Amino acid sequence: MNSFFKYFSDIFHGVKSLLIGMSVTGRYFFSPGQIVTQQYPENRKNLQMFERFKGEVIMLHDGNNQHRCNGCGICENNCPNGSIEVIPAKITGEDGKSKRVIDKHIYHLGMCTFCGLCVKNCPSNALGFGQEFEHAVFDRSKLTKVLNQPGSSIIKGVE
Amino acid sequence: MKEIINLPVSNIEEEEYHINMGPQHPSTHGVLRLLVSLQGEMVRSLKPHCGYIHRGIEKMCEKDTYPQVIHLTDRIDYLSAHINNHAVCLLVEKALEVDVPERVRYIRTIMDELARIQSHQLWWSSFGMDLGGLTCFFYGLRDREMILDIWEETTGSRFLQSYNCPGGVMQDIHPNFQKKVHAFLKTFKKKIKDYDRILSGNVIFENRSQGVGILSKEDAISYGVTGPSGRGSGWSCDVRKTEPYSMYGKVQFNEVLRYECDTYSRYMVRMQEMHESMNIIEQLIDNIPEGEHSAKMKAVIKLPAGEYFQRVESARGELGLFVVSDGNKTPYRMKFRTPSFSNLSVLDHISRGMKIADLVAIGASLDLVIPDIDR
Amino acid sequence: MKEKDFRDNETLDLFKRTGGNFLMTSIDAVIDWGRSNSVWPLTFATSCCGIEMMATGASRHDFARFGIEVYRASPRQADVIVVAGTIVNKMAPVLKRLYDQMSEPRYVIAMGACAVSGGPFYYNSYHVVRGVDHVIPVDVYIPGCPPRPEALLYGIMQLQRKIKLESITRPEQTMILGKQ
Amino acid sequence: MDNETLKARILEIVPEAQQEENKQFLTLLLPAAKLHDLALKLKNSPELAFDFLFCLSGVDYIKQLAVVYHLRSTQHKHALVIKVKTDDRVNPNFDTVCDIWRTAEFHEREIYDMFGIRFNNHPDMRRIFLEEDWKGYPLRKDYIDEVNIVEF
Repeated sequence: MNSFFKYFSDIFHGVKSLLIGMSVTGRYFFSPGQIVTQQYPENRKNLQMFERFKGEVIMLHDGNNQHRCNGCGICENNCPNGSIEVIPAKITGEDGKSKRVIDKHIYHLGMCTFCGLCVKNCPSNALGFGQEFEHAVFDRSKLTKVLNQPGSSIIKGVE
Repeated sequence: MKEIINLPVSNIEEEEYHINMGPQHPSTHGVLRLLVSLQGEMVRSLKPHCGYIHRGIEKMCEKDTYPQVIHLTDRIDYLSAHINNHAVCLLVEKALEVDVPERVRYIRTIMDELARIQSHQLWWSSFGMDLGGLTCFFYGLRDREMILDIWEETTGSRFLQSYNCPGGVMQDIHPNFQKKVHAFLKTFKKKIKDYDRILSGNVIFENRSQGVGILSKEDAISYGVTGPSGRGSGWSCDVRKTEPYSMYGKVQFNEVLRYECDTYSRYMVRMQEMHESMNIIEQLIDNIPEGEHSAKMKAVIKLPAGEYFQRVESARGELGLFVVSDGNKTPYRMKFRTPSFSNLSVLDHISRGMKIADLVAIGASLDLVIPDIDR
Repeated sequence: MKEKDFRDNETLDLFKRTGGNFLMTSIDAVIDWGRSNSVWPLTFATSCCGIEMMATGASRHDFARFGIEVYRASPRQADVIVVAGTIVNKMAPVLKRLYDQMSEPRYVIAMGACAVSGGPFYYNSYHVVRGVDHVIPVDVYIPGCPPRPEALLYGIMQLQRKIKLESITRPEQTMILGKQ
Repeated sequence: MDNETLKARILEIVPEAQQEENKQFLTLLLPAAKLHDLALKLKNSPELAFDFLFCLSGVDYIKQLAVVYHLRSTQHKHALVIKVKTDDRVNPNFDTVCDIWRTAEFHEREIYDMFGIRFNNHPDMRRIFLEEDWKGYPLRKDYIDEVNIVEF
C-alpha cells in the first residue's frame, strides 16, 4: 500500500517540478523586454566599447603624425612574453649630437595577452589601448604590426 | 558457436570494459582524460590522465619577474583569475612588508567575490548542462555577462584582467563601478530564485544527485578536497575564515557547510555561497574608502631570500602559493598548490560503484578546471 | 557588413577564381551559400578561450544567428573546429586525430593568442605547441587573449566569406590556396 | 600547540631534526630515513593530529633535491613544514607518504614528473603530466631542452 502511494506521489511531484521549471522558462518566453541578445554585425555602427577596453596596443599619434616614443625599450623589457620589439635608430639631431629615436616599434598582436604592463610602465605615455577588436585575418603574418606610423616623428621636448 | 555458449557465466560478470572519456569530451570540462574500467554500467575504477594542457607555468614563472607572473596566474584557473592574482600580490606584499592602502583591500575583496559568483554561475550552467538541462546554460551565462560588464568597465578585459599588481591594483575603479554592482546585486537576487526553481527543486535533478558520490569528511581531509567540495562534506576549510586576508576578517559572513556529503550537498554549498558572496559585497560596496589605488613600490621588486607561503580561497578551494626566493627579481621556485589538482585525486575514490552516468554528475560537482590541474 | 569593412581582403583576393561557366558558378554559389550558413562547430575547448566560446554560444551573443547552430560532440558531425586554447605537445596528436576524423569540407579557426602563436607561453615553456598551424591547417586567425565574443563572431564571418569562394568543380585550387 | 612545544614534541620522536630559522612556519629538516616514521606519528598521535597535507612540493637547490611537506591540523589549527633533502641527483628517492595522506599520491607523481624523485612503495609511480617517453625532468635547474624551449 505504501509503495502504491509513493508511486503516485512521485508522479505528482515530478509533474509539479516540471511545471515549476516550465513556468520560469515560459515567463521569459512571454516577456520580450528581457531579451539580452545583441545583434552584433547589425549594431556595429553604434556598438560602443568601454573606454578602458583593451583591444590592441597602439601608439598614440597626434594630428601632426607625431608620437611620444623615444625608443627606450622599457615596454619591451616589461612585456612578459615578448610581444613588443623596439628597433631603435640613431640620428643626428639639429645640434649635431646623435640621439636615439625609434625606427620600428613592432607589436605582435597574435601573442599579446593584454596584461597592460607596457602601457602602465611607459615613462612618456606613448602607448595606449585601442578599441578595435575585429582583428580576425586569414594570414598570421598580418598580425605583426608596426606601431609607429610611416613618416612619424617624435614630439619635440619629450625625449 | 559452441565455445561461446559454453562460456562460464562468472566470466561475463567479471568482464571489464575500459572506456576512454576524453580528452575531447563535453562533460570533462576541457581536456581531462579518464580511463574508466566498467563492469556493465558500473564504474569499477578510473584513472585520470592529466597533462593535456600542461603548459609548464611553474617553469615559466622562474624566468618572469613578480609583476609578470600575474599574467600567468590569470591563466591557471581562469574562472577565478582575480583570486589567483590576489595570492601572488599578497605573497609579495607580505614578503616586502608593504602596507597596501585600505581602498585596495576593499576593491580586491569585492573583485574576489564577484569572481566567485561568476565562477559559480558558470559552474551552475555547465552542471545543469551535464545533467541534461540546457536552460541552465543559457540562464547562467546570461547573468554572468553582467559581472563581465562590470569588470570590463573597470579593468578593460572581460575575465582575464591582470588587474592586481603587487602593491595595489592597476587602475582605480571606474566611477560607475558601485552603481553597476548595486544594479547587479538587485537583479541577481531575483535571478537566483529562478536557478532554484529550475534545478534545485527538480525531481530528476534530485534523483540524479542525491546519494551519488559520497565523500566522507575524513576522506575529504585525507585527499585534500578543499573549497565547496570539501565543505559539502562538512569540513570547515574556508581560508577566508581560518586565515583571513584582505577584508575577510572584518566582514560578517557564514561559512556554508552541508553534511549530506553527496553531489547534491556540494551543489547546495555553491548555491548558498553565491548568497554569501552577495552578502559580503553588500557590506563593502558602499564603504570603499577614498585613497590611492596602489602603494608605492620599487621599480624592480626583489623578494628577500627565503621561503614564503600564501593561501587564498579560490572559487574551487584552497590555492596555496609556495615561493622560494634567492633574493633575485625572479622567483627561484614557484609552486602552485591548485585546488582542482587535489580535488581530482578523489574522483576515483568516490565514483567507484557508481553508474557511468553518475560519473558525469560527480565530475561536474567537483567543479574541475583542467588548466588548474595541469598548470 | 560591407565587403570593404572587413580586414585582410588582400589575402582573400588570392582565393578568388576567374572564369568558369555560368552553370557551374551558379551551382557553386548555391552550395557555398548553404555551406557557409550551416557551419557546425566541434565542442573542443582546452582553456580560457573556451569560456568565451561558450559565452558566444549563450544568450547574449547567440551565434546560432549565423547558422552555427549546435555544438557537436563528435568530430564526424562537425564542420569547423574552433581551437580555443593552448595546444600542448601531448594534446597535438589528439587534435590531429580529431581533425582527421572530420569530414570534408572542414575548417579550422585558431582562436586566441595561444592557438595563433603560443601566446603567453611562447617563450620558456617546454610543452607548448607554438601556434596550432604547426599541427593542422588554419583558415582564420583570431588574436586576443581571450578574444571577446564579438571578435569570434567577426572571425566566423570571415570564415563564411572564405567558404563562399570555394568551388566544387575545382576543389584542389581552394584547397591549395586555403591550406597553404 | 605553539611552535616551541611542537618542536620539542617532534625532537622527542626524531632527535636529529634541525630547525631552519626565519621561516613563516616551523620548518624542520629531517633525515630521509625517518620521514615515514615521523609522518605516521604526526598523523596518528591525538595531540599532534596533522591530518591535512596542504602542499607538497619539490625544490631543486642545485646541490640537493628537496621535498617540502606543508602540514596542518584541522583540529588544532597548527601548521608544520617538513623538509627532506638528498644529494643524489641521479637516482633520488624517498619513502612515500601517500598511505598516510591520500592526497600525496598525485602530488608525488607530479614531483617525480618534474624532478625525477622516486617515492618508494608508491602504488603508481608514473609521469602524470608529460608523456611516458619524455626525456629529463623540466623543473630541475639543469634541465636543457633545445628543441622545445625558446629562450626569451
